[in-house]
Amino acid sequence: STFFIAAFFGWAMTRRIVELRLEERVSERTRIARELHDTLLQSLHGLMFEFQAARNMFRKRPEEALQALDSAIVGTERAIIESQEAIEDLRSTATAEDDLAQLIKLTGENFATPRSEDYDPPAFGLTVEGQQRALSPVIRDEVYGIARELLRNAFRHAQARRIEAEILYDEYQLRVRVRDDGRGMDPQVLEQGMRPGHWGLPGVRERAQQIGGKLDVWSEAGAGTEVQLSVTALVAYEKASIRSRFEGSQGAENHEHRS
Amino acid sequence: STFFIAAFFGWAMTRRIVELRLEERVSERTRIARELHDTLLQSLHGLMFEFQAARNMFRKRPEEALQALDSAIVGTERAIIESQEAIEDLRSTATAEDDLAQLIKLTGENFATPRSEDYDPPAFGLTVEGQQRALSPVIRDEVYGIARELLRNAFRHAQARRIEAEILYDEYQLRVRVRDDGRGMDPQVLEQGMRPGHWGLPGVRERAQQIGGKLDVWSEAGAGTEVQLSVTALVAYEKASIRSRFEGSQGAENHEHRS
Amino acid sequence: MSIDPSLIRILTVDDHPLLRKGIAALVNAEDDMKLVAEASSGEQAIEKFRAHRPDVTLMDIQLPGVNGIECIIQIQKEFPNARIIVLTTYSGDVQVVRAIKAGARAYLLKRQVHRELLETIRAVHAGQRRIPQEIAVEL
Ligand SMILES: Nc1ncnc2c1ncn2[C@@H]1O[C@H](COP(=O)(O)OP(=O)(O)OP(=O)(O)O)[C@@H](O)[C@H]1O
Ligand SMILES: Nc1ncnc2c1ncn2[C@@H]1O[C@H](COP(=O)(O)OP(=O)(O)OP(=O)(O)O)[C@@H](O)[C@H]1O
Ligand SMILES: [K+]
Ligand SMILES: [Mg+2]
Ligand SMILES: [Mg+2]
Ligand SMILES: [Mg+2]
Repeated sequence: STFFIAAFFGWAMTRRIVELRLEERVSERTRIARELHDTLLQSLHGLMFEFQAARNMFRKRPEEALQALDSAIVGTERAIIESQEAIEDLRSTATAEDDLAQLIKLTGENFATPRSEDYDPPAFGLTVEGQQRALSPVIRDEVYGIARELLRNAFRHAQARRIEAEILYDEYQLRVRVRDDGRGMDPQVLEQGMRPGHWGLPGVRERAQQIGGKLDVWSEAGAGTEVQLSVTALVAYEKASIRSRFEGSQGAENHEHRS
Repeated sequence: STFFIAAFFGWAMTRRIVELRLEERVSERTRIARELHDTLLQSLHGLMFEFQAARNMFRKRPEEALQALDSAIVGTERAIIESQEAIEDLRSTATAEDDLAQLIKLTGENFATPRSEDYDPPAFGLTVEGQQRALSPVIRDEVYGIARELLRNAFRHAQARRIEAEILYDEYQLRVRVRDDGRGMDPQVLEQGMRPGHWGLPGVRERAQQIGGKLDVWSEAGAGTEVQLSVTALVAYEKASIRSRFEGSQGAENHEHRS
Repeated sequence: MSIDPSLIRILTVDDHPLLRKGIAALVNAEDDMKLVAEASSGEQAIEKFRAHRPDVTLMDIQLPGVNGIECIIQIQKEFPNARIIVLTTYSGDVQVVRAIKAGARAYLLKRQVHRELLETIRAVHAGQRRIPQEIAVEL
């Protein structure tokens, strides 16, 4: 019967571990599901409307119908490429080589590109301070995920003239800041930490929590918003970059970059 | 120095836990990539062909073009509903009620339905052996995902006359087999386990690995292909179905089905 | 070039460009309708409404910034005769009830839009409401 108890406990533990892992999967799943929802599904809807338009004009205005059909086919091709890219992206997270600064820069510049004549987007700038360190890839992804949402929010909601991102590599912490000179966050949202039904900020907090990071939000009506993420060096930087601290290196210099 | 050791160990543990959780999230991304590949992307490809067909017939055979367009629009509606359901599923794991046999049967029959006059699809059959047990919902989803891709591949690539699926519920394992009497897998693909740029088979292997399942592939030129998935009972069957083993039940019978 | 006064003049509000493009194609294919403006956020919707005074507005509930509901409330306050149709992705969206309370005249699931939008636009333009039974009961 000892055997049975052991077997039972072993099984219960295994089960609990499996459950924990599943919880983790579920939260990641929900997050990605939201992103997919926002993009692919809406594209599919839009394409269907276009095909329906072609169908409606088919008899009376065949030339226009043909044009609508062609444009929808091109749209579908693009949607296929986009979803193939989404698949590649999902598969190759944690293997991508791009560095954090590069990712943030591209994202900010993309948001700052004018899309239509009647909308003049805010200017964007990135500064990097301290000696750049290799980030562990998963940390890079999470930090980038946070920065991307903060930038998206600043471009969408702040009505700012200028939006800035800052990356600070220091010995004890990695810090990333996103700030704008816009109208400031709605005080109620600031207090509650979220706007009901909107998942950007809760997502930011979840990501920060996942990597044991600290978030500080500062915002004032008419003066703008600044959010800072700090992640301790031990978690943020690649193992190799940390080990040097246990190997008697005294200075702040980073030996790995030479080897 | 005791303090330092403790701090170091504490940190090492925390780091390991964070890493485990992150690994899990990374693999979840891969999982979602698989879902996308298996659902939305396949639909988009299919729709594309239909719309393109409508476009090609537009001038010369307008009536047929109109029919193709209508059928493609209905197909898009279905794809939208499917991807909404997929997203809902991602949001709430384990809510579907359908059982594995039913899901596999519908999928196989769907693939075996003739789509055009000049293509006569292979016949499909499903057999179920052993006393059916309740599967844990996540397992059901993963096993179904595997079977679906294997069936799709058999219908697409095997040039078979007949395709069969088999589900075996036994006391120690759940087994699922998909076999065809077609031309067999390209030996190079068989050896490498994948065709570069194609993600169906890698997805199948990953799903199997996630649930600790075992995959056996057998294939011979001109004779066909068979793939078997085995999942141990402890993982595959619902808690209640397993606990009976600790409660002194001797026979292979499953008491839960009575209560 | 002056616009034919018998045309139903339409504003679409949605943050997704392909969706707006699809609706534009549907609406412009009709002889009795014209798309006069598009907006991709709540703030922009209010601006465009003031500038164009559309006969019918198609409004996505999920919008960045000022969301669809707040946007309907503001527009209705300023223009009590505004005729707004709300669009939503999921059935059972609790926000739909709030949108109708805020003054929306009709509601459509995005997956019904291609079949029912044009008829719904005409009905709402003619002064009707299109509110499903389940929701009417809740009000
Ligand atoms: N930089 C900012 N300036 C002003 N307001 C902001 C800023 N960032 C966020 N907000 C406010 O906080 C709210 C919540 O942000 P959150 O990212 O959670 O949702 P969202 O951006 O509205 O929608 P989504 O779910 O698509 O991200 C926003 O709706 C906005 O009102
Ligand atoms: N039952 C089968 N009979 C013959 N060949 C097969 C069979 N199943 C798979 N194959 C071969 O294995 C290859 C890889 O399969 P895989 O599912 O990974 O990719 P695919 O089906 O070509 O594309 P997709 O990425 O859309 O799934 C196929 O291209 C095909 O050549
Ligand atoms: K028109
Ligand atoms: Mg946001
Ligand atoms: Mg395949
Ligand atoms: Mg939207």
